[in-house]
Amino acid sequence: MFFFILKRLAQSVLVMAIVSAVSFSLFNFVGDPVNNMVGQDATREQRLEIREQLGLDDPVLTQYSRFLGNMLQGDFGLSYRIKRPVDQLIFERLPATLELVFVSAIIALVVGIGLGVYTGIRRKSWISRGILSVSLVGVSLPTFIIGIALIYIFAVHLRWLPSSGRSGTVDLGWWKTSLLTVDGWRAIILPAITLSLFQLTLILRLVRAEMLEVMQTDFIKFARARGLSERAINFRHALRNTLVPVITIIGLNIGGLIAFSVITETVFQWPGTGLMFIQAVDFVDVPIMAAYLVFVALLFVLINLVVDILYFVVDPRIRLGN
Amino acid sequence: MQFTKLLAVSVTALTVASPALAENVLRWTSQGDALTMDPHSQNEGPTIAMNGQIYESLVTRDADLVLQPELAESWEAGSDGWTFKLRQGVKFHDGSDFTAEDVVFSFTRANHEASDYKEQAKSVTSVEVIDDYTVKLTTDGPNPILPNQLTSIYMMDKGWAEANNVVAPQDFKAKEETFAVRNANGTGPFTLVSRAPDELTVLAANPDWWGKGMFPGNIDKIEYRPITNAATRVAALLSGEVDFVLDPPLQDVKRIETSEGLSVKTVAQIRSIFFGMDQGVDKLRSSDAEGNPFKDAKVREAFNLAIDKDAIQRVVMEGLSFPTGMITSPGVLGNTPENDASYGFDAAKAKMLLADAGYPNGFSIQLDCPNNRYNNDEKICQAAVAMLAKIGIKVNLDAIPKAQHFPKIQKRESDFYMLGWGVPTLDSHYVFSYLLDGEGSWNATGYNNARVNEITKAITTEIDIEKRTAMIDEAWSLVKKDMPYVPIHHQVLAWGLSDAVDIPIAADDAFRPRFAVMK
Amino acid sequence: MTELLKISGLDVDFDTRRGTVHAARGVSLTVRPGEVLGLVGESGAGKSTIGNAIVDLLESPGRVSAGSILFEGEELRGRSEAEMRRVRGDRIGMIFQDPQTSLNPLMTVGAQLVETIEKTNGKISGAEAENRAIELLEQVGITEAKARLLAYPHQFSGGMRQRVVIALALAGDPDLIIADEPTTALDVSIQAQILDLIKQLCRERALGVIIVTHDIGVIANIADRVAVMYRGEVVETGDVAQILGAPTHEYTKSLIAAVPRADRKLDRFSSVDYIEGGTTPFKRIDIQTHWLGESQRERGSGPAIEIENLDLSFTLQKALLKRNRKMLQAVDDVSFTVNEGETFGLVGESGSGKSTVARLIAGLYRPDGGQIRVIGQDVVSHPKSATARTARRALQMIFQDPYSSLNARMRVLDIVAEPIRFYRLTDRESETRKIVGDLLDHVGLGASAALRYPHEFSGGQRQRISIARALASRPRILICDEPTSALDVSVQATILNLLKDLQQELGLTMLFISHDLPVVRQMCDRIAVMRNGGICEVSDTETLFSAPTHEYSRHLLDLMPRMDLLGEA
Amino acid sequence: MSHEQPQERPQDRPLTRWQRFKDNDIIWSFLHSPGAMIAAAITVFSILACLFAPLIAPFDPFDPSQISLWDGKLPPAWVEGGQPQYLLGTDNQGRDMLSTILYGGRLSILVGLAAVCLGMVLGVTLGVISGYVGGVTDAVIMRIADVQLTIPGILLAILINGIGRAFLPLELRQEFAVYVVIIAIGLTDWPQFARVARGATMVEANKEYVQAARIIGLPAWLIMVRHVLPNTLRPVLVIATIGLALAIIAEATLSFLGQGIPPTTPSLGTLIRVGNEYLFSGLWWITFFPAIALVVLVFAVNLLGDWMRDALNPKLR
Repeated sequence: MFFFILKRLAQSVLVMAIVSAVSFSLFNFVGDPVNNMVGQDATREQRLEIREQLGLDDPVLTQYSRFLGNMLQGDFGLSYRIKRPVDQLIFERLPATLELVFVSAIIALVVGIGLGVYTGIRRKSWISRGILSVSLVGVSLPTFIIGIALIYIFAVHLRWLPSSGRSGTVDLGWWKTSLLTVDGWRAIILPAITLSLFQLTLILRLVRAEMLEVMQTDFIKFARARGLSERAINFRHALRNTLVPVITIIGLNIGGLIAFSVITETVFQWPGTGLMFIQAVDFVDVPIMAAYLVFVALLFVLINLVVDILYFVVDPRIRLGN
Repeated sequence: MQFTKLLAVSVTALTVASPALAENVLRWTSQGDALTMDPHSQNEGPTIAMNGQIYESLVTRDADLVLQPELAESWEAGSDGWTFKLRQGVKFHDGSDFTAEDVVFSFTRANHEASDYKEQAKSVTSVEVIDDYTVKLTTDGPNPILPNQLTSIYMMDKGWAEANNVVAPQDFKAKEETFAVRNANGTGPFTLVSRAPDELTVLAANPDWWGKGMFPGNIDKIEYRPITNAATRVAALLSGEVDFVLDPPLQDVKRIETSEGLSVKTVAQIRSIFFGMDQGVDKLRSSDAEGNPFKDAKVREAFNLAIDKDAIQRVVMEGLSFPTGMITSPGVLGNTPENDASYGFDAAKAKMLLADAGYPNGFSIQLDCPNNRYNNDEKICQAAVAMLAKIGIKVNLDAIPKAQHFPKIQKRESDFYMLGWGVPTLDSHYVFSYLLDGEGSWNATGYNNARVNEITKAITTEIDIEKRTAMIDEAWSLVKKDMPYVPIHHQVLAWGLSDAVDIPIAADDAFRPRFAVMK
Repeated sequence: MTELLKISGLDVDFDTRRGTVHAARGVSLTVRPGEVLGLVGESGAGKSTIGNAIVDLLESPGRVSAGSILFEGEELRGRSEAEMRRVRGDRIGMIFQDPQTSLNPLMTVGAQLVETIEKTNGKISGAEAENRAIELLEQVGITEAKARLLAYPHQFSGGMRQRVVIALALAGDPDLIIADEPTTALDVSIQAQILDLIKQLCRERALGVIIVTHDIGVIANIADRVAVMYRGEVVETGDVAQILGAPTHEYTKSLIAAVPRADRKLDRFSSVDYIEGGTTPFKRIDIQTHWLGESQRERGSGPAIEIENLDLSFTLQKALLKRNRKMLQAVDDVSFTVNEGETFGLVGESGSGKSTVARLIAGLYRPDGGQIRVIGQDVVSHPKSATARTARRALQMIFQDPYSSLNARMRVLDIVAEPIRFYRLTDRESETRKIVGDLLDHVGLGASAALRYPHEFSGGQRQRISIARALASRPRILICDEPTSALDVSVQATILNLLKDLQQELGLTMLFISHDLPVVRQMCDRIAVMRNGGICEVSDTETLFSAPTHEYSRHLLDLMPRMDLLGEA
Repeated sequence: MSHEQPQERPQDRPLTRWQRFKDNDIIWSFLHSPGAMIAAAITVFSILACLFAPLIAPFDPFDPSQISLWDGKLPPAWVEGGQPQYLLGTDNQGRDMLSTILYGGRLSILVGLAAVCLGMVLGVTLGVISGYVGGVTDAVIMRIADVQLTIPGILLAILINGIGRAFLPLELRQEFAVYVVIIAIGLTDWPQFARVARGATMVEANKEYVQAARIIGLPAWLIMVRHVLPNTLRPVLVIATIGLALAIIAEATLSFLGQGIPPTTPSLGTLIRVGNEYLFSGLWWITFFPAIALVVLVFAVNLLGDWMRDALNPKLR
């Protein structure tokens, strides 16, 4: 167990090193960083001074190690555009994104697995076929179209729910949550559904496929031959075995949620990190882009680490060795 | 079925919303958030607008853009500057008094190397304290329009700035954010309660404001939530989440007007939209034509005639624009009906002119266009592309965010570009010095007319208003003939409002909460 | 004695897109308590279908279309799913082929047992159920049963797992056990134990047992009575001695004749009409004048293969520290010599390293240490050298799995012609095609097979394609790695005959790898017995069978199915 | 043992190509699955309609000289105020919606196909090499894929696109916008293909026909190309079909975010982005028709991919 996690950690560190190198190179390749920092009318001397201050004339490796050092302390410098520390900006906006992703993940997992199991068991029923067809439409709908449609229907037309933004936040000091008030929940419903829909359908289809696959296995046949009840076969035997491969994919899917939160946050003006990223791209605000990249990679790596450990917990074959 | 019922119940429960507060809360939105709360750091629309609710300047304009006293009660011109009498008994939000020292400090700060307001403040060479409530602003020469230039130079508290180590605006060398970026201490009608950039900024009425009772406004609290996406912004108004949208897209104006409980206010804006053509370079960068066709006035005229400004007004702008023949709006000193008349639309003649100039088959060129700055900016450019195509000009459109567009113009790197120009001073000098003077910092056309340059210089010091106006007219006539630009239209401002609130619309697009009334 | 199960006139149909397949037609069987009925047949005979039909677990789209299944006097056909669920496990237990996949990998053995016990015994306390589970495990011969309850299936060996499966089948105290190929996936030594266990349980509990199998050896060991199935029909039923010793039906006769004899060596298996490809209607080529025969002229007289002190280990589990690594010594100091023109057998159970040795010789693996010389050439030190390559070309291999050993995306022509084209063994494409046609004729497929794809052929036919491909590079040495173990016994006989013929005609040297001692006895001149990567004994075939020197060889020979019931063919 | 193999079919003479084609399980399943046939019909129809847009479309929306601004914002022909020559109405620039959608769809499909091809070629090549060669090569390639997977595709596409635009000289930007989008999407796609191809390769490489080829003495590259590659293509094909749907969505999303194809030569995503601005003003057709076109297109491709996955999975048949 210990070595397993250690090995995973080592891999994660490697991945982070490469990602940080990529994000470091952003600084150097996307335009001249000095140009991005000074006004149009800065003199040549000023530019040289800044170059020197930033150490841009040092060898690349020195610069990279400095970047790494700063990064490890959470220091990504100041945003070119709003001149504030990037780490602060990210942490201010992190709760919004994480809460959105969290709620979406719950929706996607609960509904996705539930319907997946249903359609996997009742393979031939009309409801299953209906769900499957709808799910295929779900995979075919770009997130932004879903968002626009939901806003149009529920906010503009029916006026049930707010069209955008995050409201009803409660500041817990270290975390600004919108999950404690009715207003907050009202605001999160539409974006969360929008964000979850695509992943939900993916999970649904995956669970179903795995379920069907497991249903074909010998041990299910043997369980049948022992006369076990449908319930026991479906849930105790089939579902649990289905979950092993599903967990991996779910890890990736939660990562996908983080990625697609960029779109959802844009459509719903959700004040999270994704919205900040897309604005940063518009303004070529490299420090934010670089930090966001590292941050997303870190989340991904963490999620995958958790998934690996879950894997370990769920599957005795890995846990106990062969 | 039970589930459906449950869903319905829970949705109903959620929809019974809460804000039933007694106070008047104005929730509004526009496209962009202020970049910083530092009043001297960024000379940029939303930043000025936001800071203008907290900070105040010596002189301000009312909704009709007439100069009004704000922190100065009166002012008069002298031979080498202006003397301002300050309002007495004004307090900053932290309780300290506003005095002449603060004026001196604020001008010094606005003139600091890191300030973005140097252009407005630079003619003030020194500020003298006459007494606690009198200051003299010495200028580098006679400056007839100095008060016009001061409307966005906000006054800061010297003591607060020193205590918080923000005596200078944050500059690009800074490695850390300064205190003033997220904290504000002004004299204005509203105080900063909380600020989450790009998310939500909450302002509360300042109970100790000097102007209490002098203005009709009755807003207790302002919640500002920027919404970048235009459709989302309108959706917020339509769904009742905000009371006021500063910048609804024009195509939605009709929808807002016809919606129950919503209305639209429009006013001609002091901002003109036009295309610039670079006649300065010897070879156009993006064109397949030999040399620079724009050097030939016929080509410039052809461009002017090829663009159907009426079609743009009707279809692209939903009628919300005034087609024009000059690059500054009515209301600005120098705009005359003759010069304001459009060049008209005559594609056949344009084609002929091109042929005369030696381009019977036209040529190709890149049009640089912002996509997030002006009303329907990108769409106007697209329409122009189609119109120019009809006279054989193949236009490649590059529509990009303003942050990348403007540097191209300032660096004079664009052959053909869209620009809009507002005139906060309401005086043509602001247009000449930036856009028409051969050295003008936003003049990327390479237009360099000696007489225009001369007039630009002369009117800075000419105090005889009649003479000055005549000179301005002369310059505009020259420009009308030389056609360095293709004027399109003057923008019309449209604000979307809920019926619960009444806000006077102003041609400078500034939201003046002190006049806002909630019913 | 009353009949426990009486099946009469059973028809099972599978509706497929190519029409209805009658998997069983008019099948009638009876099983009495305390009796083991062997249901024997080759693949496609419909024997598993019968087992599944009894407990109504036919896979879609199978259905019972006629006949009756009387179990303890009650009709099972047409029962509802709920009623059948009470029959399954409670009254009829099933055992499947592969113990690796029959158990839920995520549940402990105890949990699976307890679950089944609770289902079949109605109200029972947890502790009672657990006691019963321990009891069951002990009955099937698992020691330390209490501790093993908490173990997961993967922590058991294959044989142990099959014991667990049997325990599960017994949990409901059924009257009838249907065992579908219960030992096919197991090694011979374990196979015998499991069969003994089943037989013992049958006797002790007076169970009725149906053993479904393709293996005549299993039948000979365990069955009291035998039903022989062929293409969905029961062609002959009788007691085991009669069926094996004096079969009456033509099919049974040919089937029995095709079983390799462990007790003596035959020249050829007698071909019987019932066997697919048993008679070769295609023309055979004259080796002396044919292109294929040219290689014979190069024939030398030294040893064809010499290996010395061969070592190879695999890493089972990687680890940073050496002591944490798990290694498997797959080949451990193996030396032997194969002489030109002889057939050399390598026998052993799975995991003994015999296939690995074959692959080492073929150059598919690189040894950790030791020497391999093919036709006198060192092929290890400089595997890419010209001499090593030439030597390797003289060596070809035939694999076990007829399905995966041919590239499904290539026509037979291209498969067989690949070595000819690659080495430019002919000058013209037309000649290549001619040779391929001849080869296919010669292996008994017919030249017209060239334009088809592998999936159009049956297992035995595919093995013939493999052989043709191997011959196409005119090898002097042929390595046959379990070439017939995936085939039905009758097909096996024809393939073995073909190999024998080819060896004689072409003077091939053959390295023959098999776990099946009777087959080895029929094929080989000399035999090496392998175990755990090492060689126990190398002897002449007849010496080995009559007087084995190594203890393990004796053990293996003892485990050979008793075939003394077989008559004289 | 359990599944009964029907008796051998008579094999008097080799089947013709067509017979073999029809007899193929996948084709058979296709001919007997109405969903798949409809999907294929829609896909083929949309692809053809889009590819031949220049021939079918009543107008050339990319030719600015054909556009008249005065015809802008006309509703579909059947709605009051619509004009018959503009069946689906016109957009805000006066472009015929039908033509714009056909041309836009063409661009979307081409971008999607090109991106998938790029991802596939790159991914399958690396995947097959990785799976066949193994060892250090495998480790390096798969670690790179891991890193790639760590950064979500759409983010990477935005990033590559942003960088591409910042990098490219102005005059090239317009011209290269499409290629930048293709590369951005294609590059984010390859690990998928690499993983699948690697997995399939590792399965295939252990199969005996590959060992037979090795024993014949074929060089590794030839074995990979001739033996392994064709046998890995089934799963790759499934991924490619689904990848095509995702790529079309990705392009639309990028364009919707304003990071993709510029509006002068709009793709479906760009059309939706532009149209979205008119959603509240009553000009529903500007966004509705492109959105429907996009969803139908992606849906058809997905349906095809879905069926293919089932058809190619022998266990579910």
